[in-house]
Amino acid sequence: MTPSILSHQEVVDELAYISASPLDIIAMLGKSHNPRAGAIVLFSGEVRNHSNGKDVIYLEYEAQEKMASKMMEEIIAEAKNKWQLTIAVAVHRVGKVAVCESAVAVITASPHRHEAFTANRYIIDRIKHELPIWKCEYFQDGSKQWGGNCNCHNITGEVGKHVYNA
Amino acid sequence: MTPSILSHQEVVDELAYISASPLDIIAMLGKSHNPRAGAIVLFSGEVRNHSNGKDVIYLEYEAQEKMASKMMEEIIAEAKNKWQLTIAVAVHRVGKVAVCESAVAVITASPHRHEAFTANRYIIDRIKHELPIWKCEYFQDGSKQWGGNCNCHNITGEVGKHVYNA
Amino acid sequence: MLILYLAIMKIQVFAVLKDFFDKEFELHDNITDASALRERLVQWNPAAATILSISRFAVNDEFIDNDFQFKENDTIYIIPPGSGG
Amino acid sequence: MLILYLAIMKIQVFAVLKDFFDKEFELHDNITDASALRERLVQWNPAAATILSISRFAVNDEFIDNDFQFKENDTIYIIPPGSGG
Repeated sequence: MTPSILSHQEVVDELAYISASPLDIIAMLGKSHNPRAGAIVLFSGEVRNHSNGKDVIYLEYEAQEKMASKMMEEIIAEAKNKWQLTIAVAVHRVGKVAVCESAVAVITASPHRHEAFTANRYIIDRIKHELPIWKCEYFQDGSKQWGGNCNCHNITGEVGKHVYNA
Repeated sequence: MTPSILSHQEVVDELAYISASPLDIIAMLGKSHNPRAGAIVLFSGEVRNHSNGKDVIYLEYEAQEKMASKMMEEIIAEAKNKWQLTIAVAVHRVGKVAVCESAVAVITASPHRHEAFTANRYIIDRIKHELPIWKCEYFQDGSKQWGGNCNCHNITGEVGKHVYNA
Repeated sequence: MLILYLAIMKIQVFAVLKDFFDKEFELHDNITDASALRERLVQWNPAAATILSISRFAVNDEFIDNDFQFKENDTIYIIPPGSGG
Repeated sequence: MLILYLAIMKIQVFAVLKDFFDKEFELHDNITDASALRERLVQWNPAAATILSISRFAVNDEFIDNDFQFKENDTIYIIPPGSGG
């Protein structure tokens, strides 16, 4: 393996918005310090053992990975610019994710806390509403269910238009 | 050392809202998983290398520790109850804190993300406005400055009454 | 004698749509835009009408409008509302 | 001959207040409430008037009101606005 391939690998790792292997939020947080950042916010969306009144064994996430990656990159760039973030990273799992594992993680950092909080919430809300990523819940009783698609179109009257809490 | 003293030590550690040693936010995050928690939010307030147009060497935090601990405990209990949090922990440093070190950390977890985000912001806002903890900035040029006391009384007309962004 | 030109479209569906259609299939049809494709798929499997009505279409990894004109050999992704996170 | 009873109050100040007063000191005075104590400290060091006007007082690790009546040997904490985090 030549050095140029190695450094390419590193670049790819930095840009890995969609991951088939477990998210190491500890390592992500460990890297997220910056002498200009006074506020760091980490969000981790983790798999619960209970959903729709049933016991969950695991989830399986599917994605249109190219589109999801590209949209994630755009959302992060927009947030970084809008709130002048020092750090903005996000990763979403695909494949089987066990209870208590992280399915999605977002880290934002900024000089003051308002921007880091607002941007983090903005990024995760857009990821959950807009990205072509879908979860399927597998239950103890042997059943499965494709998960809670967002119902924003009922409110906005237009598929692909979303409403957010924040 | 008897087993009973050891277990007392552990209890004290659990309740340590004010810490004279560096905050291990990695360890705090590592412990913050719960099969009922779908959303985990961590806030870390870290020391910046620049403040008021000057280069910062380090900060020093002073506290009325008994009051600060008690208020922290009450704020966390209130938030935990109000947003039905699965996890709510917070710790504030006292003493010298270096650039990039964490001065305060808050972790909240809940079944869904809105509660974890809102409660986390609520807890850190109250910590920053209300707790009897004070920072003193020490600058490269040899000067020092007691830090940005909150000016809420100018708006509310009453010392001890605060206004929050959230 | 009338000769119909039947274009080949590659279709890929995701998530719950796989309960209604094969994950990937080809359509030989004289359909030229997304609206017509949606109607064609509903005729094919009426049980998928609701989920198709709230799904979006994409070509070349970009969402397309209802009046987008397909080209020969386009791969069309049918994207139900997201449920990530 | 008039005999004034002078109570002993232990005072502890924090943060920027240490630039104006000793961190801990005793006051032998006939002051009985927080309002009077604040006025007494301003007389003593007028430069501290502003910070004292926005500081709160605490006894037994609880904030007190302006009309709180001190008892002999109370330790009074003078708490400027917080700047933690």
